Amino acid sequence: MGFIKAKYNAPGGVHPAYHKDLAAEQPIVEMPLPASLVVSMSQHLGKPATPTVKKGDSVLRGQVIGESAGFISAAVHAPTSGTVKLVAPVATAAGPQATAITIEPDGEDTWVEGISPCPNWQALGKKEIVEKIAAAGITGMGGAGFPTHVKVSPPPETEIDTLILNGAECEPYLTADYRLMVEKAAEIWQGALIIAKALDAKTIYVAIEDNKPQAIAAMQEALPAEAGDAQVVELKTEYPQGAEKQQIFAVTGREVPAGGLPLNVGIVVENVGTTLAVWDAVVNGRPLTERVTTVTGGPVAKPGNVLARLGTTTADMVEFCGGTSGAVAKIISGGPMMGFAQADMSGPTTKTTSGLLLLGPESVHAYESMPCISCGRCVGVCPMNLMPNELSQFLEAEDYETAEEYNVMDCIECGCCAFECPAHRPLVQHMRRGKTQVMINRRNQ
Amino acid sequence: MLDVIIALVPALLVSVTFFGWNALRLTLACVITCLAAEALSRKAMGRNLGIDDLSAVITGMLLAFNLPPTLPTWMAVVGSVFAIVICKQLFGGIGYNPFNPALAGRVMLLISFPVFMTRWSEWTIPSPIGMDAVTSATPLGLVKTAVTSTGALPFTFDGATMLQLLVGNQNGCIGEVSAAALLLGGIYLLIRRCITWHIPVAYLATVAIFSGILWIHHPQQNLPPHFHLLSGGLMLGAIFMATDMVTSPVTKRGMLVFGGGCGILTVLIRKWGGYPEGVSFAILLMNAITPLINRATRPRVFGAPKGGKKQA
Amino acid sequence: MTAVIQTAITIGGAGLACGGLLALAAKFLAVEEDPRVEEVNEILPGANCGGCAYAGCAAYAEAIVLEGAAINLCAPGGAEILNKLAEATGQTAQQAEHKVAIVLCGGEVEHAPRKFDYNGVADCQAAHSTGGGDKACTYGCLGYASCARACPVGAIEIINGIAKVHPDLCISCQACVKTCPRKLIKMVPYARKIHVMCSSKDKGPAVKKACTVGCIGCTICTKLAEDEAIKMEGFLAVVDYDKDLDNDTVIEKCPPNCIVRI
Amino acid sequence: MTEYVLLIIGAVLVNNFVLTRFLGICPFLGVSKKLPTALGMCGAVIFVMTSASAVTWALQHLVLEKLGLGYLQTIAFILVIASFVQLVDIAMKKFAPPLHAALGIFLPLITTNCAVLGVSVLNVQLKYGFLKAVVFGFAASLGFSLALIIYTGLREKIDRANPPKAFEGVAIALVTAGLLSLAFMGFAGLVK
Repeated sequence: MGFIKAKYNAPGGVHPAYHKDLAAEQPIVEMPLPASLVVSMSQHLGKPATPTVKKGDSVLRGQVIGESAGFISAAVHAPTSGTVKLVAPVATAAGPQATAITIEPDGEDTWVEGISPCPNWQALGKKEIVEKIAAAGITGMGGAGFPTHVKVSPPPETEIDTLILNGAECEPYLTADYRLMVEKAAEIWQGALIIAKALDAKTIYVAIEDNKPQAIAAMQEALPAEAGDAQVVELKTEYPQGAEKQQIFAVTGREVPAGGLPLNVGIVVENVGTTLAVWDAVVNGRPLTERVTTVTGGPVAKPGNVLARLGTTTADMVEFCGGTSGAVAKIISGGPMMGFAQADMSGPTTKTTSGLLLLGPESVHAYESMPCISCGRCVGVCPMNLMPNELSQFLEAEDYETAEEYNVMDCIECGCCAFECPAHRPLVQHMRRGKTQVMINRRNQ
Repeated sequence: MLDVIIALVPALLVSVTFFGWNALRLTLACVITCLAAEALSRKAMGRNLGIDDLSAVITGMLLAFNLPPTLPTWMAVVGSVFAIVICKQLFGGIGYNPFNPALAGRVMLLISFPVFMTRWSEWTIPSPIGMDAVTSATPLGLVKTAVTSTGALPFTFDGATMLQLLVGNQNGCIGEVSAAALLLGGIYLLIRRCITWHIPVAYLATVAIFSGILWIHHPQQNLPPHFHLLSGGLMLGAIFMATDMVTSPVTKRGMLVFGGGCGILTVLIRKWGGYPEGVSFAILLMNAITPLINRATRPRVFGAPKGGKKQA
Repeated sequence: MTAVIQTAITIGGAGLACGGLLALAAKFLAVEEDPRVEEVNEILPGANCGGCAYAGCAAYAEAIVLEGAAINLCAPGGAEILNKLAEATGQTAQQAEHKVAIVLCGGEVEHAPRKFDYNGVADCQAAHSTGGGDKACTYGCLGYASCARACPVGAIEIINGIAKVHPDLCISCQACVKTCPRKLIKMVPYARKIHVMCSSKDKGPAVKKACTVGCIGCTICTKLAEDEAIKMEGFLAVVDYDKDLDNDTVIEKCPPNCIVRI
Repeated sequence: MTEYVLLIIGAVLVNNFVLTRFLGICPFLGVSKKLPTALGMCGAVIFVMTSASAVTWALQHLVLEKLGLGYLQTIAFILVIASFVQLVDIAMKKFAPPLHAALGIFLPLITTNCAVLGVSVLNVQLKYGFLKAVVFGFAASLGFSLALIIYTGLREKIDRANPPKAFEGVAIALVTAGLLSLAFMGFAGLVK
């Protein structure tokens, strides 16, 4: 009942060593308040929020400290009560600078007033649900960080019939979503029903890879009656099953048009973490101030899944997990395939930090990239059916028009080609460089 | 790259057993010259040495396998220098050359030194009537001269001759004589995933079908398909030369088209061309067409309209 | 004698026939085109360098004739092309000042440490978008030679870690200005020789951590330079190139000696 | 009929005008940057070569030989070819301006293209009848187009190569053309 195997499988895909065993069995542990929190204004896709507090102000937990600055943007709330120490630019995980508010917690963790829980959310209309989500500053927590209130209120003429909960978590090492599904299955289903109501979606699917049997069992068991013919869909374990377009195809067989959005085929995909945050926002009325992040990797003494306030620095998180045992050669915010390497441990976690990965010297290699010998392995594994070998040679010769002709804009930067390339060519960086330049050229035209 | 060298060892052993010191002499000359040429040209171009990727060794061995046993050493050296310097390093080293260096080297030698490149040692054909005919031409050479002059086949292709071709007791270039040794190497490469089956299978199938049609249409003037499969440089070309990743298409469909094209051209040249053996020319011509094949067989982008333009 | 006549008649006849055919074709398939555009296009150097911000000389010619674009935008052309353009279009010729490009960053390898070792594509835009660039200073020149590759005349060279423009080679086509992801390259008058080699907007202490020759905003130079030739923009000293600045005390007195004469 | 087929195979594969007779090399090198431009060039060359070989044959046999002015052959041929090229130039400017801009200087260059003049002179030397001359002209232009299309595919690959400084640009293009003609020598003897 409520369980099917995925009938389709997207093209390409690779099987990296998953190393999930490091943190998979560790239950979610709440982290006490650290010494200081660095809350970045750019925790989402779109324009960074504009700060509404200045140095010296005292704030309460859940108080808006950054207003949404436009349609595609999201509000930022104080993760705890305390005083604002500094408002200054800080590097985000991806690299560019964004203003960040440093708060020194006062330890009381008092909530701002005006938190209005609403247990029987069924009485709420679609508009109220979207407003509550927007007020809570919920964004996609899988990694992209697209503001959820925008995703949940598609343009009127589009007709959404299916909601897919993305529980694939195909990125190696990361187990945050897995633990959420095992421990909070019922609440996630409630969140799903809320989103489905906002979208008028008829069927709900939960897509989980078959290397997470307990998660499948937990979600199947917690399936509520009012979810109707909702199904838990078991996907073949393959990276990148978690990519939106590939997951939609695997679950429903529909192909999102290249350059288009999932809503063009009547589907919205929402991460299980985001769904839980929606439940928390609508039912408990609490804005998004904390999230579960997997802190894992060889050098981490006690890898685990940590429920930490937004803005906790990497150093504090690693300290909470027993500090580092052995040399650290690389610090990655996110997973090894799509995460961003960090220069040091000072970076704060944000709404989109699903993992903090520390790698020892033995698993970090600096390669000298060789010319491409057209072996075609990257063409075989590209989930978007592109030709990474030709694209990387065009981009190496700085020929951006032909790269655009060969669909560089459809690249989802999943990293399969670079993972597979025997000549260790920086393929994903070529694609990213190409996409930036094509967008610059389009703007200059 | 090491796997390719291991796959070539069986053919090397067979060639040493049949042609003795000549085979060793040529192979060593080619390999050493290729390595030296690559090292010197990389230094001259101020690039990293890069000979540790063993691609020069493979080019040397493959070029040697395409040479007749009695070829003077200096010609082998000239061929190797041409293959490495002109056909590969001039384009910027591994990965940039449009043509297979070993093949281009062999074709250059064939056209520059036609006499030396077509002088073979003795071998006997065990004819069914008991009288072994001694000749100094390759099976294909014999067929070409006989068919063009007398219009009849020079020998009947029966079990005994087939076994000869399989084992390698025949005339020809040092590496191409034994089909069995080459097939052994090919299977090793398939297991080690250095090559995919698409090009060799497509190539051999097209040759078999095309020569089969000719054979059925005109049995007196054409030899059966399995003769064409086992003779000349086909096995060496299909398994080792055509599957060179740098100069062959990237997509699976492209590889099938490439193999088919090579097959048609090989039989075309063997049947009507001026040269007895068409494998080298066929593969070189298909190398030239590979960029167009790559362009034509691009996979449909995920999400692009079916059957429509490739991009959205 | 008859052979000469015969030749003349034959070839002359064939020529006349072809000429007639072409005349007919030219009439029926005529494509109207403004002759002045062709004339202006002839005057322009034809380097298609884009310095005039048009897609090439032909596009600039059309812009001049049809849209009345300014005629002094052709930097490589210099004075004599400007005068010819003035005659052709009947406009007055005011000489545009000869400007050259300069990279406002002095943070060479030994002055500006790197915060992580970057093992990716050797391109400034690629390095800049990987973790915000591998240089400790988030404003400084990364030295991956994107501007050098973009320069049509090879006037830019990477000298121990940062890009340097040779003023005499620069044809002021501004290709490098567009390429630099950190917008460090400015067009400055050729005559001006003294420059503040820094573009960092950070405060003094932050700059000191990132680079030993960065401008720490101590404002000494603004006081020494006569009639405000150097002004402070936030914590960064910026030269006002309209004013002629030529005193060496500014160079000696700058604590991190960030001001140089090129 | 087979005689014409053999003639076409002979002109396209065996003695290809560009790769074996080495005629018409400058448009071959100049236009082979991008495939669309190359295809445009093939169209122009096919039209000009076929019609030029027809008209030059007529001019030679009906006019020059009748009047004993055989020695005027080259001038007369160039005159006719030039006017055909001018005709194509005007027509293309009217109907396909982007292609006309892309071809640029290489379109009028067909006038002095030795392949076009070559086919006209060969028609006369080999004493072909009218129909044979036209078929030979058409076959020669097909050979030119085949070589140009294959070569354009190669050029797009080697433009991305990084040869040593001295060999960048046309030098490496000529080396590739040499290797391509080496491959085409395989067709030698295909047609007696």
